[in-house]
Amino acid sequence: MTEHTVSEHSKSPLTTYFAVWGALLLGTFLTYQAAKLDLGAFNAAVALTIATTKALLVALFFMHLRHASEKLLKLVVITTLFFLVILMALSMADYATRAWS
Amino acid sequence: MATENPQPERVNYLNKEYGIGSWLLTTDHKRIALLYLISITFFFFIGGFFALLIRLELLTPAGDLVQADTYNKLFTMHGQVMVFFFLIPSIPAVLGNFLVPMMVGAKDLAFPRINLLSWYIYVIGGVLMLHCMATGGVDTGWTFYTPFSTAFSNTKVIEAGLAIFVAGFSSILTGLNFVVTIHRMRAPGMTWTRLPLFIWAHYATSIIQILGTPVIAITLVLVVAERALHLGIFDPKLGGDPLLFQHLFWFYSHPAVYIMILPSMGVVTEILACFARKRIFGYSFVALSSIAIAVFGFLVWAHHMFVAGISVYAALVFSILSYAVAVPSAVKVFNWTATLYKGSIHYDAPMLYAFGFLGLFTIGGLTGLFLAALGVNMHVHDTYFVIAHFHYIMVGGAVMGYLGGMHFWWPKISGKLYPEGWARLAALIVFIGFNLTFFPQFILGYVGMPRRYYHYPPEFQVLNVLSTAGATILGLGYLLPMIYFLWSMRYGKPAPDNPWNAAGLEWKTASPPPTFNFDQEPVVTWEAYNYDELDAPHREEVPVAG
Amino acid sequence: MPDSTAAAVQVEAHGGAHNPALLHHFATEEQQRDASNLGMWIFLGTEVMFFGGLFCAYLIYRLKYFGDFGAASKSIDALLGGTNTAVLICSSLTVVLAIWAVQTSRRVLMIAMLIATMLFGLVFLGIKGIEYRDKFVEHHVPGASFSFEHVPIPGHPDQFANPRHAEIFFALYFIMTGLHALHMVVGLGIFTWLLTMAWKGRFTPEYHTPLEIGGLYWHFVDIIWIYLFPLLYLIDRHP
Amino acid sequence: MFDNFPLWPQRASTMAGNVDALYIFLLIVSGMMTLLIFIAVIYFAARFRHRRGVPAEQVEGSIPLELTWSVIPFVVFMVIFLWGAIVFFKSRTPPRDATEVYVVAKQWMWKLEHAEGQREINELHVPVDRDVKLIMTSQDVIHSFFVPAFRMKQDVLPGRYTVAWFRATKPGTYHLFCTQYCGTQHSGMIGNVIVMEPAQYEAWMSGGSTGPLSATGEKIFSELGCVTCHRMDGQGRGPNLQGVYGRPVDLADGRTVTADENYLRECILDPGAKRVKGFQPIMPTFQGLVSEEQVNALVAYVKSLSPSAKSGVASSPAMAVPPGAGKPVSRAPAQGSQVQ
Repeated sequence: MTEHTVSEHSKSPLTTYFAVWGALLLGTFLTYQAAKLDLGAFNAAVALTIATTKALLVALFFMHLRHASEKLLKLVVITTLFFLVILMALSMADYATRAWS
Repeated sequence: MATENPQPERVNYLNKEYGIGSWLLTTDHKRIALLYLISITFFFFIGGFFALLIRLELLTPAGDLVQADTYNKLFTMHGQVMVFFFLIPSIPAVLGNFLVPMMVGAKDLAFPRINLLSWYIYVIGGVLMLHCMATGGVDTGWTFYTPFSTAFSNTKVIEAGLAIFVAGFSSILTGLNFVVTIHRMRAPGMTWTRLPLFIWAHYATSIIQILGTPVIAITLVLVVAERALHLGIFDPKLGGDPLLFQHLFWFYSHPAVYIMILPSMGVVTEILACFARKRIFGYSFVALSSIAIAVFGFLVWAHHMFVAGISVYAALVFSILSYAVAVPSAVKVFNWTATLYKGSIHYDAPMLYAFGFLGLFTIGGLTGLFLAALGVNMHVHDTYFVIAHFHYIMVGGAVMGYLGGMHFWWPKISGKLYPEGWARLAALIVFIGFNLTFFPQFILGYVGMPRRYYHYPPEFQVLNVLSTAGATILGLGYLLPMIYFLWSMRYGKPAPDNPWNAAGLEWKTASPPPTFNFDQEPVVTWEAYNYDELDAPHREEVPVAG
Repeated sequence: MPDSTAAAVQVEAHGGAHNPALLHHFATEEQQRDASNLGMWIFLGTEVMFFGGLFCAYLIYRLKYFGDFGAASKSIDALLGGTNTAVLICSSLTVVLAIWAVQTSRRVLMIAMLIATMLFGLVFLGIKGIEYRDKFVEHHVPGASFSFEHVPIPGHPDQFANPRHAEIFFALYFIMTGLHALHMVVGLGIFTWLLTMAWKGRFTPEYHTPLEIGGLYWHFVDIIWIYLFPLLYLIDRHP
Repeated sequence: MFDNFPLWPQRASTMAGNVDALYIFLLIVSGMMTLLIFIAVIYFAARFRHRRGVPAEQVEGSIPLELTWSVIPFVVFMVIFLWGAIVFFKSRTPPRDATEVYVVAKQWMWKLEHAEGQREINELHVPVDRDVKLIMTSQDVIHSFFVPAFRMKQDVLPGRYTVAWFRATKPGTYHLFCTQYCGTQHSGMIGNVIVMEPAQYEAWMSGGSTGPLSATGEKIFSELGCVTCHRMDGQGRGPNLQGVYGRPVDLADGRTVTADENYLRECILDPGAKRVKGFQPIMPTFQGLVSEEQVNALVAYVKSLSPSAKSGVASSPAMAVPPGAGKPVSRAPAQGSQVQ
């Protein structure tokens, strides 16, 4: 029902681990380089996209969220992120429409 | 009543071990519940004492009983103590702690040691709060509004902030324990749709505790850091925005109201079903409305800020969302009322409290409509109308539910019966005292008396006198249960296992329960609130009569 | 609701050998493991919201004082921050390797990986310390001695950043990275405990829940940093 | 009802009727809902009280009923929301040609300055039947300007302006309360709003002024040397301020903002934040160099340079204000009862 060991799901988790590790390092390098380019408003978008990709890699593979056959853990993550987005979005609903000094 | 107590001297959680150590190092959720009961009762009476002083000061228009600064500290610490050290832990940490494992058929909460830890964290927070009071107190209002709290108040803001910061983690851990217990520890056959609605209410409460409390924690960290290190995050003089504090503060503190009221709704649901001998009308709607309240409760916080200087558009958004959260509350009230229909209604003390809850929560909820209406809000905001409204919810609602639950489960908790006559009298006194205290405040508010006023124009006096008179009665009403509960521990009649012939796993074990709750692991084969089956033996008598 | 399985677990109760680590109130090891796992994930949810308040404050001020934040951000050494990111990523790898090692009964490798994780953690804190010292020397620590005069705003060489707004950036910088560092210290404490447990041979391929739970925490702290790095160090770096 | 037992606040502004109407509607709606529930509960409790041998009849839920009592309240709630929103919107949209009063709150007093130059403390004299716009800021903590008889409340924040307006309908003396807790003497931060007949008001206005606020602002403007850069001929190193108020301004960072009071204020105190396109960032900040009152005067002056967008002085009926007369007679706070 739940994951016993990762090896049940993939024959050689080490390959996955090192691949993810490499991808994370690459992402770090990319985000560092991308910041040096002038992309206007897209600088933040690129940085956040890379960061989110990295965070997803860590969560899915290192924290085994991908193999958690139970949907409950995913639900916990999604619920949390939902309320985090609510906090920011509804605060911004005020700030973005307010002419404030 | 159905079950006789076969062996009065059975080993139970109370008499299994003796000595201070067996209590302070216990991991038994029932003992921890009692530890919480003692500590929150202590803080309830501290907070109540402050309230009484506030009401006495407001007896006359002039400021004559205490100094202005003292008065400001009184209402601040009344709020902080009552909100963070009484109301938020009240039902979850006492009744929830005691009942959640039993109701789902578990031996204990999922993390018993974390449960004990949460009580110690609460105590540390409480001691910090007491230390703050003893060394001068704090005068910011329980809301800590910046920049007053960070740059102007010269009282113990940091101490109070830390106390509440610490106490918050006890609340988080309780909620975490509940969610894991409800997911992982249910007895065989205890499906989600067989759970008592008390459990659903606590599940919803836990979501708020887990996801809301950390935000107030970090906000208090910012306030403390800003005050100690003169940062400028909330200080307009240094480029910050004081409204950001209000956003972050109310992001927790509005849902916190639901931490107080949702468990109380759960209690009342249990009581109504038991004393009407009925299944709850619309079980799934009542269950889902709890979750809906928890979720929508997070979307409405800025209705505390309509006149604070937020944008008009944001005010519109938050106003409409506030009405969204009113719908599930209304659904609950209608379902409770419908549950009474064709019931077989008993008038025992817990039921009287439940009736009281129903009436007071209805008024409290409906006056919430006034406050969510932008046009009226700009008149009644920060007046006594608000005070009356949230006391109807938090005292009329939450405390009525808490007292009802204490009476309902007292035989299970203590193994003794409380004196029914006194209990009914107390319920009546509390109900009358409460209304006399807070109803005049609605009028006061609409007439225009602002909150947190130490002296006031003389035309407000008559209403204030009424309110103070009510508070005296209310105080008496709260003292009574404490006296007869204590009395019953020694002199009360031994309680049978199921004195109310109630449904629910907690009544299927001994009173008081053994340490691991059940002598045999329960297997659930029935639906929740199967009162028709419980009352079936009585039905067999009917053919004789007719 | 997603799990209707927990109840079923108890039916098959008390099967198999009793693990001494199985607590009395759980029916099976699996139930205990699932409970701990869920508990940790929920706790991480709490942590997300804890940092979330800061991210919210950051978002609002960054939009409001974009130029000033860019100038302030540029004064931090992004190379140190980038190195630290890499260090944490490596430590996350060693954590999963440690868990893999215990699952495949490689005790020595597990202990080595745990030690490596802690070493990476210490390196991270060391680099963080260097960064803090630099900020202190440059008077960029908010407070009485704070100074951020005549620093041009990136892209607007003719305009200086407003020191008070830069101070808000540094206040957020120190609180966010400081809280993150505090979590690292707590993580090091947890790993010291895990290491002693591992040393005593308490972890087996069947039972190593504490290691998994501790690992989850460590990875979470890594994720927070993955966001802190671009948000604090890389606001406006282009020449 | 009775002097010392009021059940309803006085009604002395155009807004009061709107708010009261909604309030009464809410009272009726919630009163009906309360009655419905109370009667149902009491009737059920009595009708279905326990009788020996009469068991409860199990009634399962009913989806049509659940939908009914979800949808009907929701519709009612939406009506309340819309009504409330309309009332709110009106009260948040000051009329264009309102008389302006600058309010500076501080622990624990209200300082009010009319556009015509009269200064008052804890008292505000206004004419009946004329729109009055309050431009408010605080010197220290958050306060809130509340006149129950006008059903008007707005928090007063440090570091920015908040705006409120009213149109008094009945002469009299009305309470002014601070409703945002602000420290020791919070409950002492009260005053009176005195609504006067136009003639009386003219008479009152004829005393106690040091000249219109915009004139004070003009003086400060030249004293601080603002004129050297902000020249009227458009040749200065700073933007020409003529006609700028109420217009959109292109900023150096590409954004466009409307030059409202808050923008003018920010430009004085933090000139770098929203610099006008095409100008160098050379203006120094005046944070800490000018008081809130001086900022108000400067803002009033800049506004007076935009006759089209209207500022208080420019288009209000010319009120010759002889200089030199003393401060208007300050009256002891009345007991909250109406004057007439």
